[in-house]
This record gives sequence, C-alpha cells and structure tokens, in this order.
Amino acid sequence: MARVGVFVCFCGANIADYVDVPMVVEETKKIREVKFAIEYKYMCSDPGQQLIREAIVQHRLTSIVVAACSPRMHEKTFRKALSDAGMNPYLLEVANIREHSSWVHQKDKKAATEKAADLVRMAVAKSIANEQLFEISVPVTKRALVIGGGIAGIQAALDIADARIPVVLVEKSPSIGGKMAQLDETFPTLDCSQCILTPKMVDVASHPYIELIPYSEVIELEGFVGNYKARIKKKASYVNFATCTGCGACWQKCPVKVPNEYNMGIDKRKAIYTPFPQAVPNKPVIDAAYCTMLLKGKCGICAKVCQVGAIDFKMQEEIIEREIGAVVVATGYDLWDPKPYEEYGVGRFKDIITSLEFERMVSANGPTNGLPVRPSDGKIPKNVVFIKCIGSRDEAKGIEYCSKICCMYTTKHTILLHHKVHDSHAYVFYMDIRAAGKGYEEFVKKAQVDTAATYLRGRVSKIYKKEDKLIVRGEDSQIGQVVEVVADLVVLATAVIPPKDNPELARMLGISYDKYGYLSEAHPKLRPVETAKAGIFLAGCTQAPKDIPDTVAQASACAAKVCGLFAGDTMKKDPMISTVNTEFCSGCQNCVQVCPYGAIVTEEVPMGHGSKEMRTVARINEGVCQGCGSCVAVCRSMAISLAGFTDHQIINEIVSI
Amino acid sequence: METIVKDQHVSIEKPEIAAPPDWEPVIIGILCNWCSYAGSDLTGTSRIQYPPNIRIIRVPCTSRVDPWFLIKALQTTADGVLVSGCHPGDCHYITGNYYARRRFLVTKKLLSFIGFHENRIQFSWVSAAEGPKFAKVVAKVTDDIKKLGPLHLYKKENFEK
Amino acid sequence: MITLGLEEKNEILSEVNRRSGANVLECYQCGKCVSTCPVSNYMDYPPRETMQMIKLGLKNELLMANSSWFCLTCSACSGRCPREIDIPAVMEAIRHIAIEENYINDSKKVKEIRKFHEIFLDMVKRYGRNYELRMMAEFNIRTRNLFKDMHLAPKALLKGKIPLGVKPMKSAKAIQRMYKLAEKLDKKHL
Amino acid sequence: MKKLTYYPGCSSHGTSEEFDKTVKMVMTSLDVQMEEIPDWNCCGATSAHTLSESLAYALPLRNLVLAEKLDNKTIAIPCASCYQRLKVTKYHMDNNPELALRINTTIVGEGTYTGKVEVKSMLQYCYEEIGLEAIMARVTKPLSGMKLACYYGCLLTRPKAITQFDSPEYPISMDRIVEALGAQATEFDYKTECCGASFSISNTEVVIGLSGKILEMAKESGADAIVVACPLCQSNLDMRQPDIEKHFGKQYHLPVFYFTQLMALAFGADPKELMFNKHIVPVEEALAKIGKVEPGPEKIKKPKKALEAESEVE
Ligand SMILES: Cc1cc2nc3c(=O)[nH]c(=O)nc-3n(C[C@H](O)[C@H](O)[C@H](O)COP(=O)(O)OP(=O)(O)OC[C@H]3O[C@@H](n4cnc5c(N)ncnc54)[C@H](O)[C@@H]3O)c2cc1C
Ligand SMILES: Cc1cc2nc3c(=O)[nH]c(=O)nc-3n(C[C@H](O)[C@H](O)[C@H](O)COP(=O)(O)OP(=O)(O)OC[C@H]3O[C@@H](n4cnc5c(N)ncnc54)[C@H](O)[C@@H]3O)c2cc1C
Ligand code: SF4
Ligand code: SF4
Ligand code: SF4
Ligand code: SF4
Ligand code: SF4
Ligand code: SF4
Ligand code: SF4
Ligand code: SF4
Repeated sequence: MARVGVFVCFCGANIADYVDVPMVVEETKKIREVKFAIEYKYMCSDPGQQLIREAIVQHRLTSIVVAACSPRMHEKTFRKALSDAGMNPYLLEVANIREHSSWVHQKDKKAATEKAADLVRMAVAKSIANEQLFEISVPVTKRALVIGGGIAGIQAALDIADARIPVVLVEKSPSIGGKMAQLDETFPTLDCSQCILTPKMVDVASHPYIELIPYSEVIELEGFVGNYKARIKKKASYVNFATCTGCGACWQKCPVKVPNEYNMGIDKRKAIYTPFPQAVPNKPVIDAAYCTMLLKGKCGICAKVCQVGAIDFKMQEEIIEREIGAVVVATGYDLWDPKPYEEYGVGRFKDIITSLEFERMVSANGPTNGLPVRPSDGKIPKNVVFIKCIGSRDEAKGIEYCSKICCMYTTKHTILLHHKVHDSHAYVFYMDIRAAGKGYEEFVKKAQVDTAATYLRGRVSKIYKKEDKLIVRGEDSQIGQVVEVVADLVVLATAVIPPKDNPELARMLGISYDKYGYLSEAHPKLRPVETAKAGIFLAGCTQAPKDIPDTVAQASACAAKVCGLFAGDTMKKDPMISTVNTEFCSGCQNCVQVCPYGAIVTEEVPMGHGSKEMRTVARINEGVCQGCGSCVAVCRSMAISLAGFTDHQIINEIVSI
Repeated sequence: METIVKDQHVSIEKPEIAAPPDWEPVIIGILCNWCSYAGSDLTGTSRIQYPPNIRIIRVPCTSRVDPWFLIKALQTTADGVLVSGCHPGDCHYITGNYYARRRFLVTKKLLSFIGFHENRIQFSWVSAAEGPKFAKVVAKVTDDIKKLGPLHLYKKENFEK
Repeated sequence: MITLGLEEKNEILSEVNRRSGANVLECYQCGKCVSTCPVSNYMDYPPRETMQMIKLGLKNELLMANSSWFCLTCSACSGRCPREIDIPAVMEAIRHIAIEENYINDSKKVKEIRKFHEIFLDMVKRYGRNYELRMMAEFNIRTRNLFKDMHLAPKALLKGKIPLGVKPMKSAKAIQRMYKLAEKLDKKHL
Repeated sequence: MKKLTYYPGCSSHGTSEEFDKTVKMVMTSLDVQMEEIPDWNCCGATSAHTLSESLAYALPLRNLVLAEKLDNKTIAIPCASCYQRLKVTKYHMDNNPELALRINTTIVGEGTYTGKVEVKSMLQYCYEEIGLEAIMARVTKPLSGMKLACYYGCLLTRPKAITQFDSPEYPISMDRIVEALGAQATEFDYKTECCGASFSISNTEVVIGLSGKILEMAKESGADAIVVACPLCQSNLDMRQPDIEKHFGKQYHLPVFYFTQLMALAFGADPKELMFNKHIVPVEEALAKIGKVEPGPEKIKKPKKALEAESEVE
C-alpha cells in the first residue's frame, strides 16, 4: 500500500494567518495512506527541504504531498528535493493552499481551513496513483536547415555556423541576397545595401560550416525536434556548377532576351543568366522557360562558347536529403500588385511605377544608370508624386494591416530623388508617418527639411492623364482642400505581403500561418521567433513585415535558439506525454485528427500474438507530443494515457473531496 | 421518481428536497495550466476574495477534460463543475480549447437532457492575466449553484471517502 | 471653439450608424472621399469632416449643414473608401433625421433642392409618372425664379426635346394609396 | 428569339424619346422581343430616396412585382437612374426579407414580390446577353473613322456590390460595343465621374461645373463625340453644352449620342429615323467622320505587365 508523506507549509504568516495549519495536519493524518504528516514554517527553505529528504528515508514514503504555494512556483524545487533523496521526482504532488485558499478566503478561517484540508486530500488521492516518470531524452542531429537566403536567412545561417554548427541553406532562386540585394541605399543611415550585404553573401559562400543549396526548395520535412529529415528538390540549372568558372561567356552570347526580374522587368537579361553581378553563387543557370534549345532543340550557343563544357542540357532535377535538428524559416515577402487601384489608372499609365522599381532605377547597378526615368518617354522626371499605403491599411482593395516599412523607404526615396535629380520636387501623399525606431524620426525630419518635399495628408482618389502629365488628385486634409499635383512620375509604395506559397510551406512543415499567410510565432510577445512546433523558428518578413534591422535581430535570435537547442548531445523533455496502449486501440484515429502537433501516427500490428493478419493502431511520437491531452479525451477505447494526468489520478482527485 | 421532460433543458431535479440550514455547495473547478490556473494564482497573489466553495483540479489543457470527469463529479462529490481555459485563439496547445469547447457544449446538452440543470456545469475563459475575472466567475458559479440547492440526482450517496 | 465631454452619450453617432448600416467609427480620416466627391466643395462639411463631426457628436451642426442635401448619391466615395463605409447612406441618414426633426437649412440652394424633390414626388403622386415640362414650370414658379432655363426652352420645345404632355398611368390611384402607406411606414420605422 | 421585359422610364416619353425609339429599333434587328411592363410607374428617381425611405423602395417595387407577372427572366432598363433604383430595390428586397415584407404592404393588390426577375441596364443586356459577336454580325455600315468617348456616368456600375457589372472606375463594356460597331473608343479618364444628374434643374451651377469637366476631358481624349447610356447624362451634356461653353469660354462641339442610336446607325438604319434632330449640339460634323479613317495615333495597346512580356530573340 502507498505510504504518503504530507508537508504543510505556514509560509510565515501568509498561510498560517488564514488557515489553521495544525488542524489541516490533523485532518490529513486521518487518511489511511498517510504515514507521515508535519507542518513547517518555510517548506521551500533548505531546512524545509531537508525535512522531506529525511522523512522519505525514515518513513519509507512512496509519494510526497507538499501543501504550500502554487505548483507553478515551487514544484521544481520540491521535485529536486525528492531526487536528492533518491526518490523519483514525479511522485510529488503540490496542494496549492496559498493562492487557492489562504490568500483568497482571508475573512473566513474555518472555510479556508476546510478547503485547505480538501485540497490536501485531493493531492494525496492523486499522488497515490502517481507513477515513476523519467525525463525523456531525445538524441539531436546538430545540423540546422535555413529556408530562404534573404538577409534573414543569411544572418541566421552565419550566426549558427559561427557557433560551429553545420547549416544547410536552401534558396529558391539562383542566388542568395533576397530583396536587400535589389535596394540602393538603406534607411536610416543610407549605407549602400550592396556594400553591407555582399561581404555577408561571400561569407556564406566560403563558410566551412555552411552548405549552400541554391535554386532549390524544401519539399518534405518529417520527424520531430532534434531529428528532422528534409527532402530538398534541386531544380535543373543546366550548368554544372562544379566545372563552371563563372566567366560569363555563355550569357554574353545567348541570343534570347527575357525581362529581368532583378531589375523589375525594366531591362532584359538572357535565357542563361546570373541574376546580378554580385550573385552568390556566381554561376549562371538556364531559364528553361525561355531557352530555345530546351524548348525547341535549336541554338546551343552557350554550350559552344563554354570553354570548360559546363553546360549540360540533359541535367535533371535532383532530390537531396539531409538530416537536421532544427529549421529556420526565412522566406521573406512579396510586394502587392496594385492593379485593383483602377482609379489611379494602374496598368494604363506607364509613368506609374512601384517603389521597388524606383529603387532599381536609382541604384547604381540599376537599369537606368542610377537615375529615375519616365518609362513612357525615358525623360528624367521633375515632379515626382509618392503615394504611401498602397494596398496597406485598405481592406477594400488590399489588406488591413500597415506594412511598416513604406513610410521609411518613401522618406528615403525623397532623399534619393533629391540627390539624383537636383531640380526635382517630391510630393508625398501620406496618412501617417510611422517612424518609430532608433534614429527614424530624426531621419524623417532631416529628409523633410533637406529635400523640401511637399507632404500632403490624404489618400489620393484619382490619377488621370493630361497631355504627357499625370494629374494626381487628393485631399490635403490639413487645409481641408482638394489638391491636384501635376506629376511626371508617380511612385506607389505597395504593401508588403507574404510569399504566396507560405501556406503550402507551412502545411508541409506542420506549422501555422495567419489569415494573411504570414507564418505564426508561438507567442506574439514572449516567443516571437519560435513556432508552435518545437525546433522550427522564424526570421524576417515571413513572420510579419519588417525592415532590415528588425530582420537581422530576429535572425540572430533564431540562431541563439538553435544553439540553445543543440547545447547538449541529447534534448531533455518533460515526461508528461501521452502513450497509446495498442491492446485497446481500435484504430479509429480520432486522436490523429485532434493532435495539434501531428504527433500521432498509425502503424500496423499483428491481430493477435503470432497472427499474420494485421490491424492499424495509433502510435504517439514521444519526441513530438507536448502533453496537451486532447487525444486522451477523444479516445473512446480509453487506450491513451497522459502521464501525470491519468484518468485514475484525476478521478481520484474528484472523488476524494 | 416523478419526471416531467418538456424539453431537453428542463431540469428534473427535485427542488422540494430542502437544503440543510448550513449547507454549502461543493464546486469542482477544472482549470488549464497555462491560462486559467495561472489566472487563479494571480487572483491569489492579488488577494482578491471569492467564495470558498471551489476545489481546483489542474489539467494541462481543457482538451484533456473527459466528459466522464464531469459526470463522475456530479455523481459523487460535486454540486457543480466549472471548466475554465484559455481564450479562443490563445490556447497554449494551438487548438486544444476549440475541441474542448465543442465537446463541452455537447456534454452540457447531454447532461441537461438526462435532467441536470444546465447551470450545474459551466465553462469560462480566463487568461493568466485575468485575476479579477476569475474571482467574478467563481462568485457567479457559486451563486448559481447555491440557488439550485444540493444535488441529489443520480448521487451515489454511499460513496466512501 | 467646441467643448466636448458634456454630453452623456453620442446619440447622433448611434442613430446614424443604425440607419445607414455603416460604422462611422471605422473612418480614419484619409480624405479619399473628399477628393472623390464631385460636390465636396459645395458642402459645408465634406464627407470626411462629416464623419469626424459624427464622431464628435456635433448633432446640431450636422443636421443644419447643407452637406447631406448636396450629396448626389453617386457612390463614388463609398466605392473608393478604404474602410468601405457607405458614405451616401450616412448622408441619407443625416438628411432623414434632419427632415424628421425639422432642422431646416434655409440657404437658397438647399431650399431649391428640397423643393425640386418635393415637386418631383408630387408629379409622380399626381400622374404616377414624371411630367417634365410641368415640373420645370412649377419649380420655377415655386422657387420664384420664373425665367430660369427659359433660354433653353424655345430650342428644346422646338426640337420636341421636352414634350408638352404626359401619358399618365391608368392606375394613378394605386400610387396615391402607396404614398399614404409609405408615409405611415416612414413614421413608424424611422 | 430572345425575350425581355422592358421598363422605359418617364423620360422615354419626353427628353429621351430618341433613346426609347432606337432601343426598340436595335432590339428588333437583334431579334429580341420586348414586352413593356403594363402600366408601369415612375421609379422615384433621386427624389424619393432623398425624402422618404419607404417610397424609395415602394415605387420601384411595384414595377418589379408587375414585371414578375410577365414570363421573362430579365428586365432591361435604358435609363441609368431608373435602372439603379430598381436594382438597388431588388438588392435590398432580396437581402433583407423583413424590409421586403414591410415594403410589400405598400403596394396592396399588386402581388407579392418573389425576386425571380433579373434587373439589367440596357447596356449590360447588350454586352452580356446579346454579346459583341452578335452585334458585330449585324453591322452593315461600320462607324470606322469615328472617335468616341464612352461616358457611363455614376449609376450604371456603382455601387459595385449591387450592380455587379463592369468596373466602377474604368468600365469597358460600352467601349467594346462601339468598337464592335467599327468606331474607335478613346482613352477617357472621366468615364464614371458624376455629371450632377439630379441637380439638372435645382442646382444648375453644379451641373455646369461637373459636366464641363467631363466635356473637357472627352475633348482632351481626342473624341469627335460622346456616347452615353442614360437620358440624364445625355441632357446634361447635350442640352447644357452651350451654357457650359459660354461659362468656360470654350468650344467643344461634342454631340452626345445614345449608344443605341449608333448601333442602329451601324446596323444600317436611315439616319433620319434616329431623331438626330432632337440633339442640341449638331451631329453632322461627327457623323461626317464615318468612313474616313485617319492614320492617327496607333491604337492603344493593352498594357502588359513587364514580366509577362514575351521574350525576344536577336
Ligand atoms: C522598396 C523597398 C525599399 C526598402 N528599403 C529598406 C531600407 O532602406 N532599409 C531597411 O531596413 N529595409 C528596407 N526595405 C525592407 C527590406 O527589403 C526587408 O526588411 C528585408 O529584405 C527582409 O529580408 P528577408 O530575408 O526577410 O526577406 P527577402 O529579402 O524577401 O528574402 C527572402 C528569400 O527567401 C527566398 N525564398 C522565398 N521562398 C522560398 C522557399 N519556399 N524556399 C527557399 N527560398 C525561398 C527568396 O527567394 C529570398 O531570397 C525595403 C523594402 C522595399 C520594398
Ligand atoms: C506605460 C507603458 C505601457 C506599456 N505597455 C506595453 C504593452 O502593452 N505591450 C508591450 O509590448 N510593451 C509595453 N510597454 C513597453 C515595455 O514596458 C518594454 O518594452 C519592456 O518593458 C522593455 O523591457 P526591458 O527589459 O528592455 O527594460 P526594463 O523593463 O526597463 O528592465 C530593465 C531592468 O534593468 C535594471 N537595471 C537598470 N540599470 C541597471 C544596472 N546598471 N545594473 C543592473 N540592473 C539594471 C532595471 O532595474 C530593470 O529591472 C509599455 C511601456 C510603458 C511605459
Ligand atoms: S513553499 Fe511556498 S508557501 Fe511555503 S514558504 Fe515557500 S513560498 Fe511560501
Ligand atoms: S561559359 Fe561556361 S564557365 Fe563561363 S559562365 Fe558560362 S557555363 Fe560557366
Ligand atoms: S542554348 Fe539556350 S541558354 Fe544557351 S545560348 Fe541558346 S538560348 Fe541561350
Ligand atoms: S508604413 Fe507607412 S506607408 Fe506603409 S502602410 Fe504603414 S503607414 Fe502606410
Ligand atoms: S483514438 Fe484511441 S482507439 Fe482511436 S486510434 Fe487513437 S488511440 Fe486508437
Ligand atoms: S497529448 Fe496532445 S500533443 Fe500529445 S499526442 Fe496527444 S494530442 Fe498530441
Ligand atoms: S474615404 Fe472613408 S475612411 Fe477615408 S475619410 Fe472618407 S469616409 Fe473616412
Ligand atoms: S455619394 Fe454623395 S458624398 Fe459620396 S461622392 Fe457622391 S455626392 Fe459626394
């Protein structure tokens, strides 16, 4: 029979003033299984713990109940006291007689005492059904997978690799760099984006702990924290990177011209191309959608000019498998297509461009020699109208949220315009100027003064064409007048949106995403880089719009999380998880449906001992289960049991009052 | 026992069994660890007072709550049960409390179908920060149950403690 | 100067929201409606300002303003409002409250607009259909503006643009009955 | 043969007789049989909803109920204002049963509204139910050489949730129809700006300002004439044009046609039949362009997004 020891705490006056502690001890002693009961002033103090340790040995106790403060406070402390005395720490139960009794029934000592006695009785009843539990230790594969090679992915990969943990960096496009590689100078300091990004990209390429897999996508992830296996699809590049020297002869000679996505389609690239001069890896790929050799079997010029024979038209896509322990998702963002703004004539008027197009134009390595030009006639614009919140904060046409970065980059654009075209004038239609950040408001103020840009507070309602000018009409709500600006060029600060395949990616990884398609963090304030699935972390705009400083900060936080996870050779895990008794399992798979973590899989077991016929049963992966108990409650066969919260334990509590 | 079942929400409890003069109801509160249990701790640390009738059982998540627990509680020791968990969307286990909520509604219907007054089992959302709300919920539930009087229906009076 | 904080509750806000089905609180003062509205420069308070005044609960000013009478219900503003507020419905709610509670804006323009609509409805009540020439004539007489548009009349009449008669409905009676019932309904439900 | 229910609206017997007449001509040549709603009444126009909520729904509702007695699935309405009143009423009756029941009591004796008839503007009917191909097939005298600014006004496509037709900002249905007739539609940015319709009589100052801007932009687009689908638009832009010209000190000379007048013309009708004599702004100059194709600016190509553009091979 169970031998329970009960220790009731005074907590100085905290408990003793409102609960008759000796009376509780007396009541407790009436319970058959209780072989030892005592009160003490401060149970959590070292002498208090010593009391427990001694009693365990002296009275050969089989479980311990401490009646004191909330288990959320000192459960760990007392568990440790149990293990110090050689007892399994999970044989402890805590009765919360402080938060749940002495502190909340200060006017009725009798009732508080009765309640405290009941709470102890319940804890005793539960502890009788307690079992020895053992921390689960899961082996860890110390290799991280980073998905997406924008600044977020680059930073996370470098930080993890610097801790000498191998990283696999998978990038969808032919080069890493992401959107940052397309930017000119960056707010709030106006450093040149390429100048600060390129060294990091080169570091990625040369880092001994980073394996860069470009032009690839992760297509499958199985396993659980510490023990994932990823399948990566590498697209056919038709260029053998091992032999290619990156000389560029091929793309110089290729006759097929294609709109250049790096320059937002403003100029052309070839069918075989490296996306931009600083690309990493700096090797070309053939765009199968345009290469006439691949499409029609005609051409082959690149293969002829390549001195090292690196071109391989027969190349096939490849599947690469890697075992990893943690994942950082850094798939970045897209920009919203402003087509729904029909009142602005988007799509009809050539001289309306997006901010990223503007960014490419003013970039030194851009398609227009670093100058903004009117797409319609190639002229340098004088009056440029910038319109903010395009698609953002507009639930009618776009999305509800604020894109966070466009106020700042539009400010930057007025400066860049001012630098590049001296006699130009910027007009900015805005609703608010959101410049919360270190040095941001100062940046905005300086820009407003230096450029003398005209700020008009209102949303533009219409753009129409008059001769070769665009007339931009909006209200300046500060003077309550409708204004029309005669513009040469209009720049739309389009909303940041999540990559459109994020939901699919999230489903593949088993993590969640919000109604817009951003990947969801575990807690918006306190766990902003973790996902609800252990071992998967988020960095950069894939979680929400953010600028480069925030992106980098989050990426480094991910790296810290990954390093923390990999700190030991195995991972310790709470043993309060569920297990299936396959004898009882009917294979209904109700549990599979409700598990929020996908921890439950099915397997085939023989019908009976030695039987050849098989039946399906559920199996819970102990590495994945978080111990919520959903499955237990839905299992009609009562085949599942959640350690620490078994039916037996809970029913004991209920009936013991 | 005389039973009049007009519709499924009509209680067949017998009000004529009068409560003993100093009768106090026993209420079992099943709280999820992450929100409501933490909230109830906060009620304590804030010293907010509430009626002493509730006996709290901690579970990881309201989704762990088997309808059987509720039935067992009403059959044995309790005059009423409160199940409380995280607000929708805030579940520590992502979706746990959605399942719990659905299951709870069905259970409640079932229990009132077999004759329990629907106020005997109640559900609430209390977050870890809502100490005052927890006190309010407990006060309301206690009040409701007091009005209903002791529960005799289906009680195993000969239960050994 | 306006002093706020004296009213118990903002009645005009709840009343306008109820009647229009819009939620004026959603307006974030972007002004897109103002630069869209073809008549905003004629209004005492263009739509954006009207929204803010509703939020401030400036009932008298709102009900006396000409804004709701100038609204053409062209729906251009609501089609562009980023918060999808049904602005013409808000304008209409204000106009209807002003009519019911007898707030009379006695500027010449508002009086004329109101008169026109009354005469129009009168025509329809009499004939079941609109009688354009007669309506124009009555409008001119009743607004004491006998010669308004007279320069158009000869040419228009000559060209048969404005015919001299109307083909009245057979069941004009039904229309008159409808008017009576509608009036009752308006009273009951407004 | 197609059949439809026809609601002519008050102005069909007055200011827009030529619209009424040419609608009938065009429908006959397109093999569509029109049945007029028997003893229809005025839709109430802007005035009803300005002053009375119930009347605003009651007047159109009577017409809808009467239309349901005919056996056609669509009512087509030439006047944009009537169309909008009937469409808005139908929308609220269909979506708010409680209101529907209430308003239905105002038309005692006429029947109960069931919602089985579709309401379309005549333009929408031509574009959606007849279709460009069928229209093109009837053209015997193409209007090549004519440059037209298509003006839709505010009521045909707004509010979008209710009308569910074309774009409220840059509609193209009428443009496509006049192109099917062989004319050229100009790029005209004021297609759906309001002309001030309901203030035509009570507040002419507003109308002159608004309609003036529309004429200005139509001229700017290079048009020889304006095409409309609404009697109110027509009379504001046509009848008031001399006043507007005087007010702004400008000359526009832009005749304002109903699209059905031009359809009839292209289908080979005798111009004398088309009541051009009722127009205030003379039409002769514009009509004289027919057949004379200028070299002019190249046809505006549909803009393509840069990245969708084709690749080129050197
Ligand atoms: C016009 C403009 C100007 C800006 N100016 C500034 C500025 O001045 N200062 C500033 O701080 N910020 C600026 N920003 C913001 C800046 O661009 C972002 O903060 C930053 O690029 C975010 O980096 P990221 O790595 O999260 O995303 P991204 O740069 O979008 O990188 C995502 C990467 O993931 C890859 N990827 C996507 N999906 C997959 C997949 N399924 N598998 C593998 N790889 C995938 C993509 O190809 C890409 O390489 C500007 C933004 C814009 C639009
Ligand atoms: C009125 C108000 C409301 C807010 N509401 C919200 C909200 O709703 N949501 C939200 O996200 N944020 C909110 N915030 C912001 C939030 O408080 C901060 O983001 C957060 O507290 C910052 O945490 P911290 O650790 O950086 O700084 P702090 O909380 O200031 O902690 C700094 C600690 O360092 C100690 N310390 C200082 N100097 C030394 C030293 N030399 N040596 C040793 N110790 C030192 C201090 O004693 C202190 O304990 C709010 C802030 C305010 C003012
Ligand atoms: S164990 Fe808890 S209740 Fe006891 S003294 Fe320590 S803090 Fe107080
Ligand atoms: S020519 Fe050959 S070696 Fe040079 S870049 Fe092209 S593929 Fe590489
Ligand atoms: S084979 Fe293809 S990639 Fe190579 S040069 Fe020809 S078109 Fe270009
Ligand atoms: S950051 Fe500025 S421009 Fe961008 S959506 Fe927010 S408020 Fe609008
Ligand atoms: S719910 Fe229970 S019986 Fe059904 S599959 Fe899961 S463990 Fe087996
Ligand atoms: S306890 Fe929760 S996490 Fe674990 S297997 Fe069951 S449902 Fe999944
Ligand atoms: S457009 Fe809408 S949100 Fe903007 S000011 Fe007008 S009513 Fe308000
Ligand atoms: S509906 Fe009224 S307020 Fe709105 S744009 Fe038209 S006239 Fe102005």
